[in-house]
Amino acid sequence: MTIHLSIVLFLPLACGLVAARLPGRAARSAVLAGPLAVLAYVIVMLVDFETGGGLQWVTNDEWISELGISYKLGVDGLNLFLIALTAIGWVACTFVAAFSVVDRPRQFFFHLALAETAVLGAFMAQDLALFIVFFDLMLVPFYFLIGGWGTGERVRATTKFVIYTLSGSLLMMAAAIALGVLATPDGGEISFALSDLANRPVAAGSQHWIVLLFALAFFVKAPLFPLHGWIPETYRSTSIPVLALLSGVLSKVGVYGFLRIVLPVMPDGAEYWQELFIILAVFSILYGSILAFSQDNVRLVLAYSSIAQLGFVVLGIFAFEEKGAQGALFQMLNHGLVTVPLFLILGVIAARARGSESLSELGGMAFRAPVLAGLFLVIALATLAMPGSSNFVGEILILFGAFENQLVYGLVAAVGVVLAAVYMIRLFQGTMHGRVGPAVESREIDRVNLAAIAPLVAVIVALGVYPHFVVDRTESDTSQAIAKTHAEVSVIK
Amino acid sequence: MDITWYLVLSAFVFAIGAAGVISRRNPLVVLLCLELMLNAGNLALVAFSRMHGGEAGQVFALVVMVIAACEVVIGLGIIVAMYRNRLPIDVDEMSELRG
Amino acid sequence: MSATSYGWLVLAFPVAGMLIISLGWRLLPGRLPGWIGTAAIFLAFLASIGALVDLLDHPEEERQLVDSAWTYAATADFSADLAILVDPLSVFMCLVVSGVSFLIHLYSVAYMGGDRGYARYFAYLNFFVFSMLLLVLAANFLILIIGWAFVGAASYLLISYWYQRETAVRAGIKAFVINVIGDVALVVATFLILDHVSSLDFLTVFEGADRAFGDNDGTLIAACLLLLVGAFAKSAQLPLHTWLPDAMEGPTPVSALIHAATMVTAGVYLIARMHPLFELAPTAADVGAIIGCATLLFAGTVALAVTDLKRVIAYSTISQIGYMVMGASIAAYGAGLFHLMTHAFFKALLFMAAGSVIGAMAGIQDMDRMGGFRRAMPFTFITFTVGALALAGFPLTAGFFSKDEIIAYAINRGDWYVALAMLGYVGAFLTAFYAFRMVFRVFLGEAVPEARELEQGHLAHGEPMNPMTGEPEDTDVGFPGPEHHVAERAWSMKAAMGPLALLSIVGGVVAIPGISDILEKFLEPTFEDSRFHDTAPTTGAEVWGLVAGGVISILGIGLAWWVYVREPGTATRLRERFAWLHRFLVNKWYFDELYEAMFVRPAATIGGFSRRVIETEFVQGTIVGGATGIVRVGTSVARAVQTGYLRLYALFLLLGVAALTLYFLITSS
Amino acid sequence: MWFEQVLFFIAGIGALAGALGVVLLQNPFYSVLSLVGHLLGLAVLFLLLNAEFIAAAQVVVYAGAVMVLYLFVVAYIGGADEPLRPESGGVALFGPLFALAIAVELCIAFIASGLQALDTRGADVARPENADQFGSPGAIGELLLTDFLLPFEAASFLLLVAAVGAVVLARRRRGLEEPSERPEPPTETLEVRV
Repeated sequence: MTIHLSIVLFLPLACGLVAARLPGRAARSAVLAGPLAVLAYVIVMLVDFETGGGLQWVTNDEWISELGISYKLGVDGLNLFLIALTAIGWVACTFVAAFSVVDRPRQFFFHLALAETAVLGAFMAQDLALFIVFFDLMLVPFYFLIGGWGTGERVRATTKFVIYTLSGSLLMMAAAIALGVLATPDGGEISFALSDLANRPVAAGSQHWIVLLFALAFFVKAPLFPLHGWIPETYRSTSIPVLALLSGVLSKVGVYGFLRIVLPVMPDGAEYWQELFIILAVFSILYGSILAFSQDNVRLVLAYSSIAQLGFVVLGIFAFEEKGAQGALFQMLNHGLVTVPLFLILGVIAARARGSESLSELGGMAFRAPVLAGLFLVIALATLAMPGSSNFVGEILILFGAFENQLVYGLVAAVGVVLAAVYMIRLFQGTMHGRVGPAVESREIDRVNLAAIAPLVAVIVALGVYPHFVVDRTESDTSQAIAKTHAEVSVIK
Repeated sequence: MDITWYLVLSAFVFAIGAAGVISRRNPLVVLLCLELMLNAGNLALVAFSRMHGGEAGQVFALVVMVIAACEVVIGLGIIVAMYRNRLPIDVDEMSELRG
Repeated sequence: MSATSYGWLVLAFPVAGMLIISLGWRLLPGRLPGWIGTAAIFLAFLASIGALVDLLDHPEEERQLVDSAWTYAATADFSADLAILVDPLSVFMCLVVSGVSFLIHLYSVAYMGGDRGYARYFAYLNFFVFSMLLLVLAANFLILIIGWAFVGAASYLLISYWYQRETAVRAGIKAFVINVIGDVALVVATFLILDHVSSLDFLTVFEGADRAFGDNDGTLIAACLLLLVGAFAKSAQLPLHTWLPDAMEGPTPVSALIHAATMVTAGVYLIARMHPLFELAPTAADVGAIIGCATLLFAGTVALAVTDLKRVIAYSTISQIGYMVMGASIAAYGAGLFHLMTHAFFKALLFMAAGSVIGAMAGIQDMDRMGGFRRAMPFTFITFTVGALALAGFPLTAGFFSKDEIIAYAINRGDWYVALAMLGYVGAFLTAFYAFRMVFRVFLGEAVPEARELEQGHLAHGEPMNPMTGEPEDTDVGFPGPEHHVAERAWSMKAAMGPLALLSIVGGVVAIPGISDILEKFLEPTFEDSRFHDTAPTTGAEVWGLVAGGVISILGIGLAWWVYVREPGTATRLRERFAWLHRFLVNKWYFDELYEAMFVRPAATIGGFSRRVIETEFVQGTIVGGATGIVRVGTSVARAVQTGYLRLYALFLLLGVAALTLYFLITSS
Repeated sequence: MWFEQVLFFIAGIGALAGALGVVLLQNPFYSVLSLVGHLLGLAVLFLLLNAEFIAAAQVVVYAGAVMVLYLFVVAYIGGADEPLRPESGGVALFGPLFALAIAVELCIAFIASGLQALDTRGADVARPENADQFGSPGAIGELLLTDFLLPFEAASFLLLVAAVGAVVLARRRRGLEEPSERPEPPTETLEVRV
């Protein structure tokens, strides 16, 4: 029983509240203090983490005892690196935002801080009800951040975003309540703690529809085809630091839910839908990739590319195979680590092209901005899962996991790897290479963005050199997460 | 007399009051009809109180009277305010809350 | 120091060079980045020699050393270390790669002197060398794939080096995508092997392969064919060859190093490295041999017709790699690798000399506009001719021994392999012809203005043009830079070409039938487990093969002399007489057009279709529209109920009460 | 016992007639008077049910005070006749129909109820002489100040609030403000520049 996780969890919110009361200059440092402190804490956790030690730094308090809801937080291999990703992403994006012109900065940073608390909470929660509380809480700050500080059709985007996410999470809430009630044995106390739920299997028939409802919420968040309708507007009209977090970190919460909740608690339901989800994942990979290379708007290229990437993650999870799940978890971290700097770079690019984000108007920016081009190159290569990057390790594990039992789907997904090369190289060349675009003014990256992006690139490179750092720490918990599922070996094998 | 008779009477009074609330358009008369429905309730309360032989039902009836008085005061206040503002005294005209 | 320590040093020097140049480019003045890069590769070469010396100290059976730095990634049955394998094969490759790379770095120091991206160029080049060395030193499949993809990336970066050229950018993406196809094939092959052998380490896999797979096992054939796809993508074999001619958009030293001497031969290395697998799956090996043979003929015919100087050499590269792939696939490993080495020498030399000529032409690459450079650039003329002789397999040059040894092995296998050998001789004839077509058209004949100017000691300063599109070149980042002063002026270029010319002539001494077998002896520890180990052709047969090869080569050269020097109009007459054939060859057998129609355009169509139809109609229309439609219908119902009429509300209330009462009545009775 | 029965029927018919009068009479003034009659009838019924205090309160407070208030208001606003014209639409048709349905349902419920006590005259409420009789002011008052103190206080507080509310509502003031005079909420253009 420790209080550490609660401190990490509520530090950003506290700093956000403090910053909202402070005058301009001091507010900036207060705003940065929260994420930085969280990052420092997380680094200590990374060092201190006991590999294979199960759930650590557990906080378990009664919260609403009548409903069996407890305030239970904990860290294990499943969420350790996602928490780290959250910490890193928020530091980078808050940093960039703190040094740029923001309207109503206090409210903006307060919402940003609240969002960090919510995301951390969703990752740390070890109680289903608590998870749902934080899952829905994430929506609140992002609703304001997109609606209040977006551009263009922000109202429409916000409406769509909220309706999509909310309908997903409401269905999930209903499913969660049903799960809690159905799992309660006769005369037993109801409990939403995941460790209890895992030991109280629900009848297979109920698991089927409960898993489906959970999956709806998670697929909307990810997003996966065909639940990605909110993507284009939201990506087009969200401001860059917020979008970086939305795409880089938030999208992982849903798929993380599969590993944390669905597979350990409802293995039968997960098996029932395995084939469908794998087909959806594979289709998302192809569909997202194809759309990504036919888009002109740079944001949309990344939007659709993340559909494809998340498709890989879902494929890995539903392969029900150790390598696949391991790779999926790793790939969540990797995708977040590349997406955040990618969006920051897009912001830098747009600032050098009079705000234009159209590939047909961009180009030739590398000329006077070699550092920018170099950073972009490293990130772009990592994004397309260049062997030697940690993304490659994630992707190869996913593919191997998929090949193991679902060879055909795996092979189709492998085509997605080639397509990823096409759209990422196209994006890189379209902005950096070729003739100088009509609106482009080639200028080197500014110090603020450099200071935000360079450490991220360093982390990407470091993980590429030593990916086992992550794989080692996550291995035992991932195999635990999928231990109850049995893969159905497809016919062609 | 059996308690049933009182209750049946109360049911009919209640129904008459309800029909009046729906079919009359003068807010004053609508308020009167609400009084009818409340009184029907009162009658039933008192009848049940007699049946049980405890006075709690009668206390309830008293409380209902108080509420009826309050409702009358507010309702009449609204009607007077409407009249002052030269609004038509007709419940069908008061439909600004249309969705 | 042990051989593996030297192995790590081989990798460390290029990395250090790359890091110093790329992080410190702002601080390094003038040509210092070039010298740093060159020094790094030279040190890597020295370390390779160190590894060689140390390896030779070991007894023969202990010449396969593995050393692991740390666990790269391990989960479930997937386990790979960051490990290197130092054995004769990898040391041989290291020597060739670092040696040729060093000379080409040296050449580049001067050749790229006027370019604005000088430091970037050397950072990329060092990165390439590191990747190539990683590829050849890899001790397991994962590290091999990493090196494999890194060289692809380096090649991409260097092809698109002059990134404001549209053609360079397009060529870059083409090369990259085809290379990624190869990577994916390797990944799938790796899975098939891992699935059966449960290991990624080469030595463990090779040992366990016979137990895990039956003879000509279906899975193994699939795995080997996938390995071949990977090899073909990298080595530009049919049908994945289309990127290599386009890759000539890169600077000429890059063409020399990556797209001739080292990277493109990685496929041959792969087949040689995987020989225990290929020997278990002879069907796959036969496929490799046939495709290698087909490629050497195909590329040879195209090289006859193309007039772009660098592209002729590029097609000749494809053709020569066809020989190597054929050799490696018919178990003539030593011969294949021998040819790999000699080819690295003479092809790098040819490209360097061609670069010299192109520099003198201010960037023009079309042979139709060249001629008479013999007197203007005597050193280039000599070196180019030496390279062409070696390429043509002129007796006693390096290429003479290596190419004919492959053919001798093919004859020795008997059966239908003899047909391959005969086709190999046809290819050799074509090779001799087009090699000297270049020599005669560029260096002999009437001197063009640029050549005459150069004889006076001036450099031509024409309007720089893009050789592909003929558009004016953006000299800010494009060749030949704002000022060019190449054309064999700089000593470092000569210093690089000289040794290569020498090696192109005498490089054959390491394996002359009946006289020396240094190379085969050295490589033996790697290949001694081969089942064809004892079936080498006899010295007598090899000598006969050499005689035949020499005659064919001289015939080819003679024909070229007759067509281009003796009767200069012959080529034009032939072109007019066989116009359809010429068009077919000039258009490279229409492969580009075929792929355009088969893959590129359908992909674009699907993309457009997805965007216009699926995305708007289905996702936005049906799903989003359906959801909002339900909401809209729901709200309109709710709105219709909310009339604002008090009495209606009362009516609903009453209805509800009545219904509830009824419900209770019914349920209670 | 016939006396009680006769009294019940007279009072019951009076109450019903009064109720019908409230609904059916066109002039609000007569409606109010008819309600007074209804209330008096109810008061008699309360007496029959041994609820003396309620009956008294009914007559004094309800029929006396509250109805006077009604009459004042009717006189003030000039209760115009409201024609009971047949209306189009469902309200006129379904209103009485549903009301009738409820009455029928309730009757069925009462008559078919399993409550045995319904068919009696009620529990024995005889008490010793010296104690407060059932439904007497003393008994009710004791209850109000002991068991039901909180509802009692709440009711009085409610009355107070209602009184204040009535004053606020009826006080003279300017008419409703024109909507156009309200200031528009400022619309802000917001964006994050990076």
